[in-house]
Amino acid sequence: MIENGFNRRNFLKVLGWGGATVALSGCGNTSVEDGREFVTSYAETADYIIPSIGTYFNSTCAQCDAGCGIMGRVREGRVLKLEGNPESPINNGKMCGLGQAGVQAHYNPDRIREPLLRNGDRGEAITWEKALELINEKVGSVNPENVAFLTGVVSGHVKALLNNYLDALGSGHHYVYEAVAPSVVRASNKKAYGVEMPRLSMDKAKVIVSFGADFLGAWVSPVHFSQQYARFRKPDNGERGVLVQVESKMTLTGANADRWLAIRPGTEGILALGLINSLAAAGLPVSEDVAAAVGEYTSDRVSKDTGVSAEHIAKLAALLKERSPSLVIAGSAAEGYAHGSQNAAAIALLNQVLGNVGQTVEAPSSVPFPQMAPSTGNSFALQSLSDDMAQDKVKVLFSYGANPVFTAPAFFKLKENLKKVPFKVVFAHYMDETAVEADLVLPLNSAMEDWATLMPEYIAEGAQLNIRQPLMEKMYPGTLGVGDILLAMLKQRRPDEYNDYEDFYSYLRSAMVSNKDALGGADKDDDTFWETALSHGVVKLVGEPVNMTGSMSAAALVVPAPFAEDATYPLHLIPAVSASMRDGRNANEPWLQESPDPLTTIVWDSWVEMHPKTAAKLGIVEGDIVEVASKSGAIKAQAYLFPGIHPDVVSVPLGYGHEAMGRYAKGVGSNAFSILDPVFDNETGELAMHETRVKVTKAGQRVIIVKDEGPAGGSQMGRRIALRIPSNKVNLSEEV
Amino acid sequence: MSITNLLENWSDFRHQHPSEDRPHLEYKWAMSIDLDSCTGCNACSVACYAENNLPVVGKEKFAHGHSHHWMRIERYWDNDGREFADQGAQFLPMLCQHCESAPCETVCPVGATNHTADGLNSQVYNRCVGSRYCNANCPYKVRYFNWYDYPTTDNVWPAPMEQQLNPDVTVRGKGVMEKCTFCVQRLTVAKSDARTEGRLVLDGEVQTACQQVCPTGAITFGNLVDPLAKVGKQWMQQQVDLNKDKQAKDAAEDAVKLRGYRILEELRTYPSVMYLEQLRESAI
Amino acid sequence: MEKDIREDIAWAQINKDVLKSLESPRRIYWVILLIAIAMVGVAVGCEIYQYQTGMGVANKNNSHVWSLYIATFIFWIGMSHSGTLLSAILHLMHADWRKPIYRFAEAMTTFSLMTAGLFVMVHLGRLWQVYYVMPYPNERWAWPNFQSPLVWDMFAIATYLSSSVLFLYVGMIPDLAICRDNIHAGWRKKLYTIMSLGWEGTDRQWRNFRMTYLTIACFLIPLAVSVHSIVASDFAMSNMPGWHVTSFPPYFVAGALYSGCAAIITLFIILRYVFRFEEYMTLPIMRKLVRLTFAIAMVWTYLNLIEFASVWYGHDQTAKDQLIFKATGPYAPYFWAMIFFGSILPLMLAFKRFQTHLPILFVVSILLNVGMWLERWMIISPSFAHGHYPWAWDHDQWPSLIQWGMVFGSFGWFTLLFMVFCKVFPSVSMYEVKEMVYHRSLAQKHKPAVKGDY
Amino acid sequence: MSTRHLLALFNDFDEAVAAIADLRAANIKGFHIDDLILKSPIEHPEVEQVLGDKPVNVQWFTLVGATMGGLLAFILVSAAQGNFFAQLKGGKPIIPLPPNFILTYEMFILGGVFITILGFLICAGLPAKRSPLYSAKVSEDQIGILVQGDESAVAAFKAIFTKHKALEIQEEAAK
Repeated sequence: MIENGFNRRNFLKVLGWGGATVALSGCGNTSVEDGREFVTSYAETADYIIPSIGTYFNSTCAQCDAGCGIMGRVREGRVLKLEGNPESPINNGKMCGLGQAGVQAHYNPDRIREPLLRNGDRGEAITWEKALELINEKVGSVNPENVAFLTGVVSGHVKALLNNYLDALGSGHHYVYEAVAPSVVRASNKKAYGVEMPRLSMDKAKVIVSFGADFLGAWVSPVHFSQQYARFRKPDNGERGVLVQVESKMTLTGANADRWLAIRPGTEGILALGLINSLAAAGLPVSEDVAAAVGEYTSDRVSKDTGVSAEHIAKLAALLKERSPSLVIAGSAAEGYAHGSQNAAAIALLNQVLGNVGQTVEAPSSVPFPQMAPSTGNSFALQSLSDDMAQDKVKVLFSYGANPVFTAPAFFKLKENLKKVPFKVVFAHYMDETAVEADLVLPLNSAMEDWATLMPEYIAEGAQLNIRQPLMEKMYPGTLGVGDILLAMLKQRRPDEYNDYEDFYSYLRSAMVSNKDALGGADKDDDTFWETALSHGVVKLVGEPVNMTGSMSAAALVVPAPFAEDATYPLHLIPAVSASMRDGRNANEPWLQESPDPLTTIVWDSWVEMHPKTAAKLGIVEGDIVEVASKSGAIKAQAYLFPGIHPDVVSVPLGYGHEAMGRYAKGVGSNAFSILDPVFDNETGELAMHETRVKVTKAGQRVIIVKDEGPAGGSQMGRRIALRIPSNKVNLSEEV
Repeated sequence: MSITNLLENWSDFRHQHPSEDRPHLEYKWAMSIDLDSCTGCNACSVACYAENNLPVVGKEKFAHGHSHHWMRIERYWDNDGREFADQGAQFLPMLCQHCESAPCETVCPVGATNHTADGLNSQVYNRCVGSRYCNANCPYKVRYFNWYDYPTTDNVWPAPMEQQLNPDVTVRGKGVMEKCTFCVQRLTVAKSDARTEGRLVLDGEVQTACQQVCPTGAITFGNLVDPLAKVGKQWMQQQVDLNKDKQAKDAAEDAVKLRGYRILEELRTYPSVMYLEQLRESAI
Repeated sequence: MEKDIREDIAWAQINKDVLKSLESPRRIYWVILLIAIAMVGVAVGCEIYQYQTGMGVANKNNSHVWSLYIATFIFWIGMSHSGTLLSAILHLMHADWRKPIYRFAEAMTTFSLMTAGLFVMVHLGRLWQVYYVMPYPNERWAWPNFQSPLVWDMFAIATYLSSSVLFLYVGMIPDLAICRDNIHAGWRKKLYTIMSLGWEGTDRQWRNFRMTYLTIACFLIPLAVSVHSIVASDFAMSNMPGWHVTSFPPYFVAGALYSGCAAIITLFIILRYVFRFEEYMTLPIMRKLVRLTFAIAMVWTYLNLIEFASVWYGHDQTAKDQLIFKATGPYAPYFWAMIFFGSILPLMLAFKRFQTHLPILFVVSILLNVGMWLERWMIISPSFAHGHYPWAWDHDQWPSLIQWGMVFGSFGWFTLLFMVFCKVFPSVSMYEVKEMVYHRSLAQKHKPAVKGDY
Repeated sequence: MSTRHLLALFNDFDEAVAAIADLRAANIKGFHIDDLILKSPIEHPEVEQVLGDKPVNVQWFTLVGATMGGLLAFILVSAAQGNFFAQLKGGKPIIPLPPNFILTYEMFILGGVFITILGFLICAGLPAKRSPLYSAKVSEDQIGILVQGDESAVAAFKAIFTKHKALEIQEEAAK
């Protein structure tokens, strides 16, 4: 499938000279007939380009930060479809819908095609030379202390270049921002196990209890976890794993659970401690400090606090005790409160008590090149940046891989703070909300046109360096890769060091080749090493297993009592992270907009999920436009009645409500980020995403919700369509 | 010539399908979908959009029911009056069932939809006049009509989005019925490659787009005639017989059940897609 | 008792009265014609828009693949059946009261078939490929699918239309000869001369004419029954709940005769007024017609109930759900309106005082047809809204104005054709009225006074 | 010796019948009763009593037409299916009998109707040029009797016609 011994440069040259017209003209395009383009004979192309035969090139997906390997089908110089790269241990040839839509990011009609300089309210096209000169001038004219970089997750050689640039400046700040990230869990894991992201071996677990971790949908590395999940559900011995999901709003993972437990928001830690209590009572050996810490969490009290029935607590405890090893995961629902760290710690304690650490919670491998290890982000970073900007500490701001104007809650006042920054450079694919605010917009290559190396945060086995390579010739000559831009900027600062590199590609190749011994290419010559790496799309590294601790103390563990009722804002708002919309960065890809939300089947809009009981109390029926108001703001959306949500909770999906970005994203739904309250995690200072309290009122209008589900709702009306059977009635081990 | 043909081959012309005595010879493409593995993530549906040039119709047309998801994920609740759907949802990937005795085929006035020798339910776009009788008669409602001329509709494939279109698959104009083809363009290539080498397509050699992408591997696709094919083994193990409208195992009162079934089998459509029932643990 | 027609009416007078209709109708004729043309204009506009944009503008969708076009198609096919009833069945039964009114009923048959045919085309997603449905020899040996009820429809309708046109024409030849003999100038003279084929009323012509007419009449009866049962097969042959009903063919035939009779009442009243046919389209004939309509209404009611009962009594839960949905869901108002207009309202026709009250009959006959139109819609849309597969249910999709415009325009199209026909050809059969008068006067001469109506 | 044609118009059908009976009885040179043509505004089947039983053959056309129509339809449809539809549809046989019977039935009728009309045209001698001896009165309310006989018989014809109150007698030489 993958051609091994060809010369990558030639391929691009072919595309550049002969193939460019092919690449741009496409199939069935009449522009040739119009005389706008030339007909090119295929007779002279390279031997691996056979008309009508697709060739596959490996690369790395850029739709989220999980770092799945992809394999692009290239035909007649155009990338047509992405498949999973079977050689990547993360996704083993599989993909998600979000990843599939990567081609739409590439061919998106709303991409920016040349550098734009602000001129009043308009962007004026300028040349790259001018843009880079401007950057040089602006950066040179301010104190390096006042230069800041805001990025999303960065890793690999781009990160190395970025760090080198910051070094070269002598100062500069790097804020790594992720709007939706398991930051609290990372911190809590660090405390409990000594690593931020331990390896979760779901396939070894017999029971998984997930406290709101949507690992099948949008949590950390969903494609990888989905495969693990499949093996967990159907292992070779036929002992089907049991998934219990504890959360206040059903996620995709919750929808696949054997038992979905609706928990009062914020009481996840109480339930975890209650489970330890029940387990101890059932005879599971626990240390004294733990026993002391959980002593007061009797089943009755826990049931009262959490709303989970004592029966289910008992059953769950029995199940955990009986079937070992198990795996307990703390997800965004547990961490999204002011006491999120405590919740996560209680859950980690449960794992420890169950003896899962070392069994299903395993040590990841160390990374041989720490300078390329991923910098994971959090919302605290944005908050710091925002504060810095408010205090006029930022004179030149670079933004890459983030759209903070969209994802920052209104109380951040980010837009106003940004106005205080005299020169804002945004690296962007689209004119998104942040790019609109920029002084200089630098158009980026799409992930199908770009060179990069990436190191994902969650790696399935060992360590690995993913390679991203162009799958086709650039669509627009006016775009550049982020590596190229950084390299050009470095050339301004450290010309001696970097002037040898013509472009990022040559830098990357030379950096890789010069380290080939460490990259597993000791026995190969340079070209062979490089081409092998490219054709595999992933370089496996040898890393040492990190030491993990599994002995956290329960002494300091205090989980607060459940929330008190709030008469003005009686409901909790859960901003839901859906598998396709995430934080909204892919909202301009129409496949994702048209792909129904798995649980509500709604398309092309946001909605307010609420329990039918809650709706009845408020006199709301499906399709009512409701106003969801918090202390920090209000949004309007259509109401959707949903049997998978706690009656005290309403949920609005994130990622909708763009005011810019492109034709498919703009004006679709409303932005739930904007109304989040300024509540932060006690320990990490992270924004507590689930802490916002809201009131819901009817806005008077009613619409027919645009969704795939028909008037029968989720009912099969007694017809045998989707069937379900108790697992003890089936012998899985006999199945093929 | 034709009369002689009629007389000579009369018994051939009178043979019904599906029948035990006239099995498929080389290929019978079939699928099985494990609902216990399916997580409802929609990857298959998006992959189908990418592979088969399905138009994105936009909110307004979606609201009118003009969507084109050949592979659609249905989500059912089974809370029977309980406060919560506390056993989760039932996700069902619904695609053309490629019925052996397809109700859509008989009613097409122009013969645009046929049963191929490989057991596919094929749709000839060129021939279709758009009477939509096939969809009227499809119990699964998995046929999708081109209500508009999507290639020329705004924002369906705005330049350069049309460059993503798969050249192996036709872009359908208005007034044509379309549906899941089991990625026939991939099957054709695989078959032709195999024929060049003088053999049949091997199991795993060809995958449908939905199967290839599925993160949990819930979808198995293959040649039911091939004794080595996983799909055939699954059908066999689950005792689902392609040629029956009522499976013998359903009448048996065994303690251990087999979970293979076909949807609306009682309508005698003989679907080529077997579903495996979703499982739920009773201990919790 | 009141007579169907005056026996002493002079034959020359008959000629004169009828021929007058070809030349000087009341002014309202032109008003009707203009309105009809305007209505056709609406439909043409809708079709052009739909043709260019795609079927989506009709507000159908993947659940509701069929809608008003097919409902109206069946409606018009149904309308056509009463022409056959009056001319063929009553001809075989020697019910001579049919004679003054069968000609326009036959014309109605022809024109409603022509209207129905349009709906098949308008319904197609690719109208420009409509010829694929016809069996024509071609180098690819590509034939239509003869298994499809739509192809049976095509055959049946083509047969029915051509047979009806021939029947209408053959039956008109003696009258065309009269026109030829009495109109002496212009294109009409040429037209009638050519069309009357040189008819002279010789005994040989009459002899063969009678046999031909009888034979075709015999053919037309089973043909008419087969046409509507084949249309019923479009539904009964499919597996949609609510369609897959054994009693559909007779039910459709009864419905067809019913709506046709109601339409004849309407047109009777219009023609009687517009062309001053009071002497021929008399109230006693109307009374017979109304009684016939009433009887058929009751047959239809029975079959309707039988259909519901068999669904209700059967084991097919899906069909049962569908029936309940029809009666209680969003289509309930239309469903009950159909029951009211189709089964309750015709009870009025049983009362003698209404049987000849033309204004009331005019309104009632139109309402009966509204009921029958609703029946067709109630067969189609609720089944699509609530079929086998709950996920694909769609209770919200309503036909767009484009569809309504086309339905509206079809009435204009029909009226236009019909009115033009009545102006160009004698809409009352002169020679048969003469026969009627002749035989009645013979009977008068040779028998004691006949009691009661015929 | 030339043949002459005469057309007599009668107001009353009974008189016309009586005239025919007289003609039949009288032995007029060159006149044969089979050549007599009765023209009437409506059909008078009763004339058979005086004109003799004249066979009608349209129904044989019908029989042939209907049989041919049905047979051809079945063969056409089956041959088309057998030669084109190598692929099954809905699991039904390639040549499914019930649908073919329906089409056979329709074409049986269509063939019957078409050939009947053809038969009618042939048997009734239509289309034809109107004979010169024709009166528009015949299409209104009068009965015409067209006879043909020897020149010498004209007087005899006229006598009989006048006797039966013929309203008008037209006379013209045949060519």
